Amino acid sequence: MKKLRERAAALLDEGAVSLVIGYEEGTKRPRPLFCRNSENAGKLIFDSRCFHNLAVYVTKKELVGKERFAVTAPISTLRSILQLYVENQLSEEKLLVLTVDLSGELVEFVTFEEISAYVAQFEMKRGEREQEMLTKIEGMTREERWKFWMGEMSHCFKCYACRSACPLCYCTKCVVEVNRPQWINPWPSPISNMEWHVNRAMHMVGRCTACGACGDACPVGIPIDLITRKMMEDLAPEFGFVPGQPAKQGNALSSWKLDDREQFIR
Amino acid sequence: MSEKNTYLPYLMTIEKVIKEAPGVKTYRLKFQDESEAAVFDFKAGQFGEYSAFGEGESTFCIASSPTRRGYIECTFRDTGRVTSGLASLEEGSTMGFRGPYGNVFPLDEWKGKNLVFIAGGIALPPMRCVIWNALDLRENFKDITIIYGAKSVNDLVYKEELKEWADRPDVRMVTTVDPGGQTADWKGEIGFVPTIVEKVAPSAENTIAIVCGPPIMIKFTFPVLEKLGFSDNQVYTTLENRMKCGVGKCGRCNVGKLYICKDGPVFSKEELNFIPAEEY
Amino acid sequence: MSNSNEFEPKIIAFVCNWCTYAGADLTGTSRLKYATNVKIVRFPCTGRIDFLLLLKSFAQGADGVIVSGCHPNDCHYTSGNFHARRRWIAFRTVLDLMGVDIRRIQYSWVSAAEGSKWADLVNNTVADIRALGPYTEYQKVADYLEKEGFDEEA
Amino acid sequence: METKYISQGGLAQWFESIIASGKRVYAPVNSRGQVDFKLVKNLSEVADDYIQTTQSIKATVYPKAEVLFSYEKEHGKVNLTDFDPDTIPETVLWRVHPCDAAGFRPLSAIFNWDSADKLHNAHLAKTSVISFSCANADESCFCTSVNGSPGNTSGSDVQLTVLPDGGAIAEILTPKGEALVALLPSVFEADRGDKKEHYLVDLPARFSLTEVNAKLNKAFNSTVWKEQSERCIGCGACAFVCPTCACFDIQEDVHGSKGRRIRCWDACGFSLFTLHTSGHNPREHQSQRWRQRILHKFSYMPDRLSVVGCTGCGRCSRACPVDMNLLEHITSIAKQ
Repeated sequence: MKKLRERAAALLDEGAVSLVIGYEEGTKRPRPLFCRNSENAGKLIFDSRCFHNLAVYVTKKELVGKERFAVTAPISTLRSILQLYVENQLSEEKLLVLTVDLSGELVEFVTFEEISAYVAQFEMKRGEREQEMLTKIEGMTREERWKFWMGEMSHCFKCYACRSACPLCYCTKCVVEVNRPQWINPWPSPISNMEWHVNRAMHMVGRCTACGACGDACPVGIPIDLITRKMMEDLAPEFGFVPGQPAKQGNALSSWKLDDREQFIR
Repeated sequence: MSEKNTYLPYLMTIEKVIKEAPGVKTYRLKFQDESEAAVFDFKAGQFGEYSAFGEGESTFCIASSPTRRGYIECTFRDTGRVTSGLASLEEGSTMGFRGPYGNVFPLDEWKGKNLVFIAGGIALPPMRCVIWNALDLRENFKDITIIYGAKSVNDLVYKEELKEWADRPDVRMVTTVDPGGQTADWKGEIGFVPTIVEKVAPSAENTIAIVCGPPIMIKFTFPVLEKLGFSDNQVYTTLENRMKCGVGKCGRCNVGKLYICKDGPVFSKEELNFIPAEEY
Repeated sequence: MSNSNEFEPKIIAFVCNWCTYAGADLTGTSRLKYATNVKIVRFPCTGRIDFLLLLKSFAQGADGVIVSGCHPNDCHYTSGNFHARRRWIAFRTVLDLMGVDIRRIQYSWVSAAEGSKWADLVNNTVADIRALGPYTEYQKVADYLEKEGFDEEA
Repeated sequence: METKYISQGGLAQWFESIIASGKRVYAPVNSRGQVDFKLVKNLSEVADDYIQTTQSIKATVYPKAEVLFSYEKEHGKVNLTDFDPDTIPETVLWRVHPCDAAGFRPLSAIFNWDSADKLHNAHLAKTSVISFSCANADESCFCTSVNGSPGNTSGSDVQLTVLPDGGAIAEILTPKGEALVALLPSVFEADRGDKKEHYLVDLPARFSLTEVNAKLNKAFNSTVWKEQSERCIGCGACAFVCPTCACFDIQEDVHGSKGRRIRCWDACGFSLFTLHTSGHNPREHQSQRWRQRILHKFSYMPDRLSVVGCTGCGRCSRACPVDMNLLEHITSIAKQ
């Protein structure tokens, strides 16, 4: 942590970057911090409690400005950054990525290739909570799943915290805000809520890195992250991508293979 | 409980459709319920919420003069879901109207003064209401000047009325189009509205300037008027922020401590000094 | 005419202009008789059929949906149906996870020459949906708003 | 106003008589790891071990989505069907916190400051509030800083202060409260002289409202908005859990020739909230939207409507995914 603070301060002092996005102690748990001068760098922390996906900020132009900036990134953030890079949302010249590895060493990534190599060491695994909930859902009959999700969806009040917290939801105008035609009713109701979440999941196919930010952000506790996670798990073998690693040859739904397999088309 | 439901619109019949410019139409609307028409009253500067049933509501000013009774007119450009829904309606069909909302141009206070109306593009409609109102009470005012500009000749709205105003001996009418927007036979001015204002505006003495246009035009015209000697209480404008309810509840048009829908849409430049310019 | 008490499935078919629509046309011109439960919506290509339309159909009262277009390699636009196939694979996965009854969506490839395949597809789908019964599970949640503010647990 | 004593057993009987009267009763229920107001039939369903519900009770008087009127088109003509207040059932809210009940006043101020809002008022007329004063609070609570208190009775029809014996001091505050008591008057015993303030949580004020208001009057161009809002991700969680946020959208629900005009919750934090059709957006940046939220609640509303747009319930701070802590931000403005 000391090294991270020193390095961040030095980067800011040298003018190598104009901003370091990291974590500070919050009122309940660590929260995002925007360091624009070396004084603030002393507030930086980086530990296992830091799980906000800071990649959500790196595409916000009004925040990061035109100059080079740095971001401290735990593994989930690294995965999102890679995906954003693949989607041409980031450039190596503008973004410096820092992390602290398992041995406590500060690691600085200059190229996305380096991040890619680093991330490849970590296998995508279900956490305890995901394992427990997904096992439960996988054990349900279809009718039970419908009831379960409709129950959950009835709590959604469309605050779109899931969308706002997701680094890959960077569209400036979302499909729910398109009104010609109005695809999804803008007011909350179980069906339109489900349509929204199905839609989000579809837009995330092959892109979601299962960071869990959406589910964590949901103020009414809907485990929406499970939808995109399960999609990722189920579709990775179908479409031949590695969960958590960006597709090399285009995103899942903007590419296809002659021999994509299915058993349901008559 | 016999409280009135603010959100329930009057039903109106589209009596007449006038095509003004590409995508711009004027509708003359009549109340379907005579008893509603009898008690309906408004003043120059007020606006309403117009419904296309099936699409929603949109906010525009009442473009006709309160001196012409029995109907109201609105002019709008087909740009979004509601306006395109409205644009697809035909003469004789039904639409909704809620209003009148907002404050008014203080025509009474302007008695005995010169008036200069400055409008740009689709912002002539809110001005048209007060122009006709002033012309119908012509004896109350001294010189009346109208300066109106649009992107191109094609984009000028109320073409018939522009001609009518130009032909009146008691009105000085100046029309302009942006450079490049003129046609071969264009006889008016060529140039952006602020530039033309600087060129043709009357003396500031005993004169009220009423400015209406896109935010960018307003922001460039104000300094010109200041340069010409207009003080802040001699300049009026009408603003339009995004609105949903029109009655100060939905929170959209709130700028500083004011609601455009309740404290406006008409503001003197003096009043505008108290609200942050970046938020309208 | 069927018995008025018997359930008549409402089915919406989203088909591509170049193959299936022409195929359905051929069914008609070939005077092949088939079930009348299907309302056809014609699209330029299966790649152009937004997945939300399928859900909208259920919300508006459809009991089943048919999606059909050109066989692989026959797409008028070369790869529209390959894109669509991927999307369907993904869509089925997410719908199944949500507990939507995916048996009610029948995908198919029907070429312009397959008039009899279209008749079979419709007849079979109608029979399947008839066996499944009306999709009230979905329809009854679709018309919300009669309820008040708070969520009332079923 | 009248003060009575009601025993633990009496409370249960009274609750049953309210249910038996056929009114809808909403009370906090613990399910899926969250406590929120739900329709209840039995006292045993009601949660009592929590500091704050996730959502406020505002949805009872200002539903998330509500039909303003409906219409049917026929041969170019339109028939309107007005909202009917008689369709709203009598509703009792049980175990409401004082900060939640206090939200009714600012909410009504917004809906009625100019023209009366028929829908909101209809809901309000049919809703009775039985509040429970607070014996506990957490670090997000700050009602005492915004003219409230753990025993504040604003917005309540009856307020109960639970005593160690399980009974409660019952303050019967309004005619609606009297009507609820009249359902089972026998369980309301004479006041025993218990001192309410002994049973309230001690919550010192964290900032002075007048000081904040004065600072905010000059703060429009301050850099504080940009600094505070940097981590804000622009969702509507704070607005939707807030007991006083009332910004709404009006939308259309169309099915063929029939349609309904619907009012639904909206939030000033959304980037497209103020977007004009022309593409011009008066509040383009998150910092402007954060400023709007704070100024509206703590400056514009007090000045225009004589109410504060905050009851200190702390829900926004608890719900925020990125720890935009309102109390922290307001105190830092007060200290500037």
